[in-house]
Amino acid sequence: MIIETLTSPVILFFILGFFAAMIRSDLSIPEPFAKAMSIYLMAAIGLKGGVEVASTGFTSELASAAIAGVTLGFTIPILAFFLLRSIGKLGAIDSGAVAAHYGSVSVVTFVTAVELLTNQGMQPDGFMVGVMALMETPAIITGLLLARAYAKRPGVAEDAHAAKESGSGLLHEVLTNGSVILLMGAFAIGMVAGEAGFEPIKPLFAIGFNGVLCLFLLDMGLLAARRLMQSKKITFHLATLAIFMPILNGTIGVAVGTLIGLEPGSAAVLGVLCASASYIAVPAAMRLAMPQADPGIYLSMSLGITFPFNIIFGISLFAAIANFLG
Amino acid sequence: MIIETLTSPVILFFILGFFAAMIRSDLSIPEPFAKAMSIYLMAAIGLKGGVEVASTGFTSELASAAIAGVTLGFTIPILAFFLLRSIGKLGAIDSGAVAAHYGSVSVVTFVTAVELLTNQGMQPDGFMVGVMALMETPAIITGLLLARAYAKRPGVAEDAHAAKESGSGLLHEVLTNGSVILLMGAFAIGMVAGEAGFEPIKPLFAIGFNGVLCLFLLDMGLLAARRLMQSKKITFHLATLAIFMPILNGTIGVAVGTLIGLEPGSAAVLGVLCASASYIAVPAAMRLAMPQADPGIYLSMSLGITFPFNIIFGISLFAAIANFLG
Amino acid sequence: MIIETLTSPVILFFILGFFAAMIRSDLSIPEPFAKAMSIYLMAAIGLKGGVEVASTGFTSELASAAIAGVTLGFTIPILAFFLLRSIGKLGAIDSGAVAAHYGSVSVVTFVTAVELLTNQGMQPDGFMVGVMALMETPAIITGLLLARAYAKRPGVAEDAHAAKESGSGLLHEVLTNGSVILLMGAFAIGMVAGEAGFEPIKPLFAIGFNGVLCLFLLDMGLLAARRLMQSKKITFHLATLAIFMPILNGTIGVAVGTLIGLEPGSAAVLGVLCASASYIAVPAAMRLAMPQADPGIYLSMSLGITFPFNIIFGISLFAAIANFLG
Amino acid sequence: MVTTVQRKRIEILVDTPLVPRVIRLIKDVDISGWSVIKIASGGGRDGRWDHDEVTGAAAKSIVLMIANQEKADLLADKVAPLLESHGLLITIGNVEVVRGERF
Amino acid sequence: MVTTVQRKRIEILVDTPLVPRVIRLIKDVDISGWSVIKIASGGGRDGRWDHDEVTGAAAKSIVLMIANQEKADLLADKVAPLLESHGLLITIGNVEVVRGERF
Amino acid sequence: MVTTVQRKRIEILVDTPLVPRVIRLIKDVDISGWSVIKIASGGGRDGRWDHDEVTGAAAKSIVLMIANQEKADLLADKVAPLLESHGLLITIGNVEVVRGERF
Ligand SMILES: Nc1ncnc2c1ncn2[C@@H]1O[C@H](COP(=O)(O)O)[C@@H](O)[C@H]1O
Ligand SMILES: Nc1ncnc2c1ncn2[C@@H]1O[C@H](COP(=O)(O)O)[C@@H](O)[C@H]1O
Ligand SMILES: Nc1ncnc2c1ncn2[C@@H]1O[C@H](COP(=O)(O)O)[C@@H](O)[C@H]1O
Ligand code: NA
Ligand code: NA
Ligand code: NA
Repeated sequence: MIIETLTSPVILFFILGFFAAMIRSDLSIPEPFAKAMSIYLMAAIGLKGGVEVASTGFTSELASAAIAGVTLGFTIPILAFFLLRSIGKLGAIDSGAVAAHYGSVSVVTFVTAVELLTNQGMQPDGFMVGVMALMETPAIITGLLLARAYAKRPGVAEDAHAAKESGSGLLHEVLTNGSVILLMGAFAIGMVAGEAGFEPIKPLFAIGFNGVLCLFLLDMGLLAARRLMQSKKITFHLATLAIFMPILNGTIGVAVGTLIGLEPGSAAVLGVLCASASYIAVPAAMRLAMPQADPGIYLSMSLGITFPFNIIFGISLFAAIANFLG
Repeated sequence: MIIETLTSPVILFFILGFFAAMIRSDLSIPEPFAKAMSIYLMAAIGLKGGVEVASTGFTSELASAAIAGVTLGFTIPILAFFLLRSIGKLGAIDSGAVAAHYGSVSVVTFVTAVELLTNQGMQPDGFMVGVMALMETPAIITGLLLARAYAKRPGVAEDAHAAKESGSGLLHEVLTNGSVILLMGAFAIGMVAGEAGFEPIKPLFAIGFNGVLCLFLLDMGLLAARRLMQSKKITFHLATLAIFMPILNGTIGVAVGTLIGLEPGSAAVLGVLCASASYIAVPAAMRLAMPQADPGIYLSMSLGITFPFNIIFGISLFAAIANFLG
Repeated sequence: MIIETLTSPVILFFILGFFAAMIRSDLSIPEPFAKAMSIYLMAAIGLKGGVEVASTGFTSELASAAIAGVTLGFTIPILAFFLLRSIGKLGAIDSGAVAAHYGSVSVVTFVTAVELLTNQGMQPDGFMVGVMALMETPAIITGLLLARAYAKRPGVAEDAHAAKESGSGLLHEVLTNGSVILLMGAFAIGMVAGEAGFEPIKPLFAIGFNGVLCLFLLDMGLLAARRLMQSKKITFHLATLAIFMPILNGTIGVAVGTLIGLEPGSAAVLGVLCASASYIAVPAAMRLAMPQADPGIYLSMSLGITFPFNIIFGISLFAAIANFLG
Repeated sequence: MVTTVQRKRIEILVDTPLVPRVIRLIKDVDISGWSVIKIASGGGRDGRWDHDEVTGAAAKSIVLMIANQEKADLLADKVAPLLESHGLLITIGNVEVVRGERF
Repeated sequence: MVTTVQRKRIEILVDTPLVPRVIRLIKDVDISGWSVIKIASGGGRDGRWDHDEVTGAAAKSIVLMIANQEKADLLADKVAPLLESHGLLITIGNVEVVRGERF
Repeated sequence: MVTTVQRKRIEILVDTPLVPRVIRLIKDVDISGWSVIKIASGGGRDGRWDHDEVTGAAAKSIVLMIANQEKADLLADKVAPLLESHGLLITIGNVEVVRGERF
């Protein structure tokens, strides 16, 4: 599958963006257009997932996938936290922040995985969109709790104070996060509208999807490579972890997915969700809740290393593991 | 029809946006993307209207609808002005400004009405796009004249002076207003190109239309709710007027439309045009021509209350009245 | 063909934009949206060209067109430079800057030409996209060398110094220019993906193309007319040159294309490339390499005069010449 | 070392639709140029306001100018009557500029 | 000629996600209003940074306020403890304003 | 009360394509950081100019820096020769900053 992956236009546009940034081209996608594409992609996958669940109905698989996803979202950061402290030599604050990123998910990695898997005849279930939305935020809570529990320096006490002060603010942000609302909302609209109601809006949301994904991945390639080139603080240990953690988390995800009885396609996607690291919802939350944590570390790891790794290798790897286990 | 309305994705996205803003989610649509969508929507409806008129030719219905629309655009603000002064307890300046909004039209309300009516088998005539474009600006003139005639305070004299100074500027703005030019221009292009010329550009402008409308209404839901939550100056009387005026004006519009012999679909749309209040062309013109008028009042009423009312209830109501009368 | 051109929606939208700006309408397209459309258009034509070359293979025609294009890119500025100095009465710096614009190409003029020619049954070869990408930058080098060779004033020595200082910077910019990378990259992706790989992304890139071109030309019409109205420094001689140079260069291009054995469609497009003047890549490079050159001159000529001339008359003219010679 | 002279740095905060009117005043007092900066969001006595709207009516901008004392005073006089009715805000600060004869 | 009074022009450069926290401080010291300007790109000790990202986490803004001396001092005191941990930057300059009683 | 020190607030108005060149000068004089703000539109001796173009060649930006007197003078010297040919505009004002040792 890796070769088919590498000749798919979607992946090739990502590589083009990565390459352009590496040779320091001035190619860039206007930020509002990139945000517009991400809104479009989230609305589209939410709708498609909802329409599919409308026709299959709520199944026990759906329920177990949701529970598994949330549980993994809460627990993966614990594993990540201790790896980051011991092997990565990061302090408690930075470890907590990075761990939160790896426990959460990357929407674009998910979307790309669904596209590639569908092309390989391993179409994941529609409800996995809902699982993804559920997995966006639990890790933020675990990451914060770990950071507070282990951070002992005075600066951190102060931080803990500020964080508590804005505690309710954070909880609110976690629950009303724009991408969660949009994904869940579009999912619900898809369920209410069903196949028939989806028909008139299908042209935009279904037919244009792949092409928009190409242009969005072009931008993500540019951003990932630029982030990678700016990352002065990434040690060899951290770079290694940024590849090892997705492999580990992804394998756990596929295994759990297979155990709870998901089809290989859905199990692979659960693996991809576990392997992927957030670079939208979590960074913003971390900047607010733990301003001392260094964005140079968490963005470089999640966006600069883990994201390209998953797009180019990870998805194929978890598909292979899912096929092997399933 | 109200139930069909409430399960249409177009309306559901509006409700999603409204809901997201109400729970203070940070979901937002980048402004340039929203403007791009409104340009797309105006170009698309202009083109479609023009292509349709190209095939039906100029009819007497078209002429009477145009005359009725312009006349209503000039006169509705008079009615609104006295309601706002007497019941709404607003001063002359604010009454004139708000009245101008209610005499003008909301493009999105129009577009949504056309979509919903077409789905119900009540397709309006293509020339109604032209009528809408003609109705965008007359109310600005009536609103200004009323404000000047009734405002007696010194501050207003000064204003009248400034307004006269920029009088030609305003007239120019009214006639060259971007959305009027775009609507009329696209309408003319549709007429020149006809069915055959429209064919190569149809995929973008016809097929994608409904989906774009969904995303645009998502944004309008966010804006309407945020505006509503900020509106500290809206008294109970003003809020009531913001619902009563569209019902009154819309009913008048449907009645006039039926009287001049329009089909029920077109009569309903004429009602929607009368009921809807501008929140693009007129606010900008008012800020320029009557800077003393309070934007907090006119935007809250037109965008925060009347717009959601029309989208969710008004369109169905005027369709029902048109069917009853027609 | 000129009449068919003038009833094509693509051209009519350009005229609408031009007209709106002329009557000083406030109609405007948000800049990020315009940039997004240009990225889309470049990705789409790159892909389509690549897919076509993937099926036809590398031919000797392709090689000769590429060599001819690059050679014309290097030499046309020489001709232009001396015309600008003698007839246009411009100094060496400004002449070099303007010459660089006319030796380079306008992507939108190319795209519009391909559309119009295809509609007339004169479809150009897919590889012409590659030729266009190759022609974007050579003229920058010629223009700079000419300016340095002929400029004698002290101010220019200083400039030459600054330019040398940033010489490697400029070369880098020329080679990694965003639009060149995107065109070439999309071309390569199209070649790797082929017909089969292009299939899933075809809906966005092929079906929506014409419609997006309409909206983009609407914006270009606005920009061209606004630029024209601001151009206080354009003398009658310069304005004449801005029409004469494209006719001359375009005729040379068609003749060369016919001589090297291109089909009439491709020869016409080579003429259009020679006739068109850059208003994206070159202005930015000139601002950097020759800051003394006056943007008011080169933008007014290339964007304000030559661009509309080519869109409305030039394309038809070069098509006629190509048919006559071919 | 280059010589600098003191000039005034004037900022006028204004609703975006009114920017053309401010520019007319600027030209009246013969100030040589201006630059407009978009305000992304803000808040005042009316509470929090967010500029995130299709309707540009609530957008705000800063018009920035460099000018000499005399022209700055003239402009302040011209702008003063509009401050209340148009909701403007004008600030004048001191800056050193190179090539001050241009302003 | 209009009378002007001296007020403080305060700029706080801050990560965009932290703007709401700065605004809370502004309200605490009862400053009447603020305006937010987006930073397009920048660089500092960490090297060049470009704001061109979907993830808004690295975006920066300037919060601009006009206030009297007393409120400016209060705000500086409030902001000082956050400067290090939140990576803020605060500058206070003098400007003349018309209708100074509003600030 | 926190202690503040006086520093220079430097603004350079420049064509956006030339921003990288200005940043090179900033690094030459060892100023610790800079922020870039986009100009939305403007006008000068050449008349009204509107930044609303696909071609970024006519776009303008402000590069904003906080630095001490010495570095500000050095920068002004470096920038001066480019003012005419590159159409730059530089202003230097006084501001109070907290944690001034950083600049
Ligand atoms: N006095 C000024 N104050 C502020 N900005 C100015 C001033 N003069 C010129 N500018 C800016 O510099 C640009 C070029 O001006 P000029 O070089 O005079 O054509 C204008 O578009 C403005 O954005
Ligand atoms: N003291 C202030 N400093 C900076 N900006 C202000 C200030 N007061 C008001 N503003 C700006 O002016 C707008 C309107 O304020 P107001 O007239 O008080 O409702 C606000 O949204 C802010 O953008
Ligand atoms: N001296 C300065 N003047 C203006 N902006 C600065 C300065 N130093 C830092 N910045 C801004 O603050 C951001 C972070 O700087 P730093 O904390 O040094 O990494 C930079 O990207 C700039 O936008
Ligand atoms: Na994960
Ligand atoms: Na109305
Ligand atoms: Na050319």
